[in-house]
Amino acid sequence: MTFPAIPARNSGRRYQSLFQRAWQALWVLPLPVWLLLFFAVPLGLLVAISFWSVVNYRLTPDATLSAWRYVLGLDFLWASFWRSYGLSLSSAVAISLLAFPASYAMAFVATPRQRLILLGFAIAPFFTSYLVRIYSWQVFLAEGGVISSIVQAFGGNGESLLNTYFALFIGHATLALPVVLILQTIALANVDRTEISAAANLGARPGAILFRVILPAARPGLTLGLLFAFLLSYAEFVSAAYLGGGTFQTLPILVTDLVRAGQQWPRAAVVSLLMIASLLVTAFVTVLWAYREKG
Amino acid sequence: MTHSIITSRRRLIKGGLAAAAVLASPTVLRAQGQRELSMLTWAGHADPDVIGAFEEEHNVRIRAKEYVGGDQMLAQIAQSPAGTYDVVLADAEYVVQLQQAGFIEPLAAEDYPFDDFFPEFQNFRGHWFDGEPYAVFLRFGFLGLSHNRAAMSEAEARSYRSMWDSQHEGRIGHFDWHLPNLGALSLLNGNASPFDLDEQHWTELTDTMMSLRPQVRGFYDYGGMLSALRSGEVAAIPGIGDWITGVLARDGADVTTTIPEEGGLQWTESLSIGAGSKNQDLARTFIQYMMSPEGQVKTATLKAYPAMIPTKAGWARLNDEQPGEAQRQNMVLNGPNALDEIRAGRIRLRELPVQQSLETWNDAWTRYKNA
Amino acid sequence: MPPHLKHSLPKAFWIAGLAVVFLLLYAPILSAVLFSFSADRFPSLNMSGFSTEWYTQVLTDRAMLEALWNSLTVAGLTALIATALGFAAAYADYRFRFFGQKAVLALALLPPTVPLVILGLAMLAFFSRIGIAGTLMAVVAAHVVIAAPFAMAICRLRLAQLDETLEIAAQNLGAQPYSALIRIVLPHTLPAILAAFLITFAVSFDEYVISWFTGGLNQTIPVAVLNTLQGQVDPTIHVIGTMSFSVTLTLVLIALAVVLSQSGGAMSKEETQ
Amino acid sequence: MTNAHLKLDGLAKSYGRFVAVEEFSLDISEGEFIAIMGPSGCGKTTTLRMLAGLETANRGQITLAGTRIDQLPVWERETPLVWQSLALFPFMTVRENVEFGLKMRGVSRAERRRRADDWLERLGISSYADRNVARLSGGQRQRVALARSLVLEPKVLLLDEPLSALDAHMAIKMQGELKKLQRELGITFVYVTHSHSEAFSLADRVVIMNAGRVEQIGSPQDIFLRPRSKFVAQFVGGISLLEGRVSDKEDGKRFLDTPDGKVRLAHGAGLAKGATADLAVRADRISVTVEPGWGENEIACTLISEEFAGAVVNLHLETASGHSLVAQLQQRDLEQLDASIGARVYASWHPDDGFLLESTRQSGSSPRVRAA
Repeated sequence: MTFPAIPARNSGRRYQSLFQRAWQALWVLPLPVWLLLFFAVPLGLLVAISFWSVVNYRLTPDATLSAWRYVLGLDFLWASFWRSYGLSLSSAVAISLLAFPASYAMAFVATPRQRLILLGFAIAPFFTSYLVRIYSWQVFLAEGGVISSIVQAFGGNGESLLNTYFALFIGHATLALPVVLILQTIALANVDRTEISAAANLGARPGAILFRVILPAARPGLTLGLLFAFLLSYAEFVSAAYLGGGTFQTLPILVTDLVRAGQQWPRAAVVSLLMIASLLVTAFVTVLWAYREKG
Repeated sequence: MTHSIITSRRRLIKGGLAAAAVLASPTVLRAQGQRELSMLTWAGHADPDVIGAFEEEHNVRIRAKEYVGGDQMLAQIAQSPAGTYDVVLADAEYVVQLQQAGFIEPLAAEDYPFDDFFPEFQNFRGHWFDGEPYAVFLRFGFLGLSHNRAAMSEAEARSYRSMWDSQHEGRIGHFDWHLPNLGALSLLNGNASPFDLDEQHWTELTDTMMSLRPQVRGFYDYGGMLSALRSGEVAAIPGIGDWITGVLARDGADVTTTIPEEGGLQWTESLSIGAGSKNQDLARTFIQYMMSPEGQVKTATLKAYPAMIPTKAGWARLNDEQPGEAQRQNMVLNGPNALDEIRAGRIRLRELPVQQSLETWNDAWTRYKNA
Repeated sequence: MPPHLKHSLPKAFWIAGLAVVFLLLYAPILSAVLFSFSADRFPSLNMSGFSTEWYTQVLTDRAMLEALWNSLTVAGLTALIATALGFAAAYADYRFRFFGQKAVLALALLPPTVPLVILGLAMLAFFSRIGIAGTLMAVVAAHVVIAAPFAMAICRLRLAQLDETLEIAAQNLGAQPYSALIRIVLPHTLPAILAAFLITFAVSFDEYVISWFTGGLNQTIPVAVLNTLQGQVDPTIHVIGTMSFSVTLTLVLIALAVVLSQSGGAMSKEETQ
Repeated sequence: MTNAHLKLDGLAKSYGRFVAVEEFSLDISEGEFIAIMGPSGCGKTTTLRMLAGLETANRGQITLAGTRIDQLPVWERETPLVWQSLALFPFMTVRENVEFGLKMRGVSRAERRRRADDWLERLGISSYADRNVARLSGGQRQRVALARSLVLEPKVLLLDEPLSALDAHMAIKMQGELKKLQRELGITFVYVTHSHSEAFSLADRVVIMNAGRVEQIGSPQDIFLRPRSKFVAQFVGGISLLEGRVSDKEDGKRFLDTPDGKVRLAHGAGLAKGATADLAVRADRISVTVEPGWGENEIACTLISEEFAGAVVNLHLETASGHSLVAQLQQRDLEQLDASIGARVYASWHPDDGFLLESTRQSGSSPRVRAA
């Protein structure tokens, strides 16, 4: 004999699941709702604006492809695109390479305590106005500035470094270096120490340990650092204008240029959408690659 | 500008206390029954030196939205609710665009001292529509060839042609805006009306521009031009004027602006009342203040960038109070002055292209930069 | 630490690396500090004298002080909201499996890819239509969009290190979900929450494009810097840079002191390995 | 069993198309020690989690002391769990960990402290009360986990492989303590493990699960001596299985035809001629000789390996058809056997020591076993 089944309290189960749903929704919903309201809607508006027209210098709702036709018909559009892409990609690679030895030192050489101190000081400049820092670089890079004076003292010609790729790179590095340092250091610090020891135990030389154990193990984090440096450099226009002297015609500069033709925001919107699309593709491919399983 | 340490320290402490007071009681400050006047303006015009006296006299608080480009200004006013901005300060070219888009109110001619204007400025082009003024001419300046004297002499600067000299290769800078650059080169091409070009002259102009491209160092904004010209990194910049070199000269840099033989351009900044403003009376009072001799002197000597002024009374007051500056800006009352240049026909107004669309000019400029 | 860990990269490399990186990070700041005391309007190597003129100018400029107040308000609110939203999203991703989970993550990571000039205009257009354009609240709403993803990423990384059974174990011992969250998840995530607050604060405090478009008459510090840079170049820019760096440095030093003084627990784990 | 204290009735759980637990019914009396065992992925932990409320059953119900509890959320069930990972709260001291559940139930501070200290004392860890749990040894942590659950004085304690993190020596010591505690407290224990020794030495009844199904429920002896299915026989180990067909009766005796020859069955009741059947023989009942002719059931084998297990030796044999057999010998007997690896030997047993697996008798029907 068994206990008679106690009738299921349906209301009880429903109450419980309602409570759980509400509790879950409390955590799941806030960010998406905020983003939908204050980001997705403006973004949708941006898409809409790309189909609007400009009448008497006034942005007017419309359904025309003229902005798309105009922008896609620009003969220098793709040159600008690839220049932008190439510049930010090379900056991202250079910044990652530049940051790596320092990240390595923070992850492997420094004690956790020293690492914390170094990271603290690496992040501190991030809080100081980016505009101010870019403006300050001019003093170093200009003719008669710090760097050219030093070069001159050693018998060089002391040319200004402004309006060169080097200046642009300095600007990108100013923006992205702290982020890359943090991501790389975390990635390296999380590499399993026993794997490294095992490799050393099996006779791997330092170089082999670096290239065959550490780099592959830290790949996702290192790639994310690269991606962030790329994202930041790609959308950057202050250092392109101030340090690059407007000589490097990148897409963000094209965006501001297009607006100057009498409120041509629809065209600027088209270029922006192209930028967003290319960034998304890049980010997607990079993330796939970063987390790709071997074999 | 160097102060003795003691006075500056005292001022610093005073400043610190003031800072603490403001930070501690921001709401108190706003609750003194003051009226507020909002202004959309180029940077520097809301400097306390300029508007402080007006604010005090009328117990009004001027809140300025400073913009860094006419197109941003238009976008800001277009996307903000009507009546957001009571006073709008804009370049004359943009007055036309503001009026066409319906962003500014018509003014009453009798409210402003147009009679006191030098005759050249009385019925200023692009400010009057159907006999009604939409903007009051506040200040102006000349655009020519600005140069670092160490790199390019005044004699050289008498022609825009010098920019093509091999010794200035990679040493020519540009202000990154198509209108003044194309205008200056149009003058070089000998176009009497530099912005009113038929197809053939327009093609010639773009050809001239393209031939200059190898000489170009960079395309700058305000701050960039200051440092580039000051350090001699660029020898010369066409289509700008005393609004850059005057600032640098005041600080002791060896730079100046020369109006070449081929002629120069005139830039103009004007004041308007924003469409739908709820403080039109106050806005009118403010514009009247800026047009008064006192306001005129203040705007002529604006810290951000100096300029010439259109009223006779303003000239008189400037000569009275700051003869040196009047001299420097060539606004002397007795004897040859800046107006002679206009009267001699060497100065043309910077304006919107007549036969081509604005976007055609902008495209040409973007193409030039990308070349 | 075993020697083979240290020397996979030659010593010269990482010493040079550290030197170059910190030089790059600090050169502009040192220059800002130096020229903030210059008597000259334009920075130049042969400075004509020392002056605190520019500090006086910044500290007595009412517009600047209001900008500072605005910036603190906006950055403070942004950091508060963005951290709360970011933590909620990170916790939701950590704790629950729900429909559209990947979509939410993708949506959160999208904002950094949109050029700010155009996002600023789109937001201004949108905010005007809902009637909040030109208010500080509009700036906060926009800043939360760009800052919250950072907060989410930081909190999520920290949560990944939390044994999932702990929270359920607490519930199993009778803790209500909110109670388990407060007693188990929050103490663990607290360092990340603080870090997220600081980072989002900094992101908002340094943003000028969106602030310019959506802030209307309410100017923030970076907008004031931008205006100075575009219309009235003088060393007040350096003064603002110096002042904000001093505050940051103080905060970083305090944070380091706090963390280092109680680094017995979490940090020692690695040291003993 | 009418006085079931904890009753699981038809519990089922699946994740999408994967069936974790197919149907689980079991009545547990008060103070009983139940061990659930099986290979990993068999559903034993899922069952435990359904008891604790960490998983919601798709079907079925759970009753504790006459009250239905399967609809209660985790935090309202009085079924504390001792986790495999222990799940001690790392940022709390030992005492704070132990007091946690009481605090959640609103017990006053003084009372909490008294009861926590009582249990810390009882488990011999009071000297660590103010220590951070991260700085304890495995055995100490284990005791904290137990104290944390027992301080709540639950009617049922759930344990999920609680000793798996301990070294063998400590695990055996804790086994003894656990059994003692359970006897003293009279609490029902539901204990999930994959260790035979833990299950057989601790439990009153053992539940063997496989692939979401219950294979057998019974006392340790029952399961050890009478595995009902091939799976249980193999899982329990030490049993040799021979597959074959039931042959004709000869002299009233039944035989099984295997590929390695004919062996006699003890009882032949209910077996039809030609039916397939699994014969099981326990290792300790098999004798190994070098010469044939020692027993009634005898199969020629090759000696594959010897495995020393303390006082006894397991001999692994292989028949001509490739079947494996295991024989357990005393050390002394091995010395007398005098056979080297690879030698030909003969395995034999008494017919009464072989038994047919229950599942073969029900061939055709589902092998599922329902608990009584």
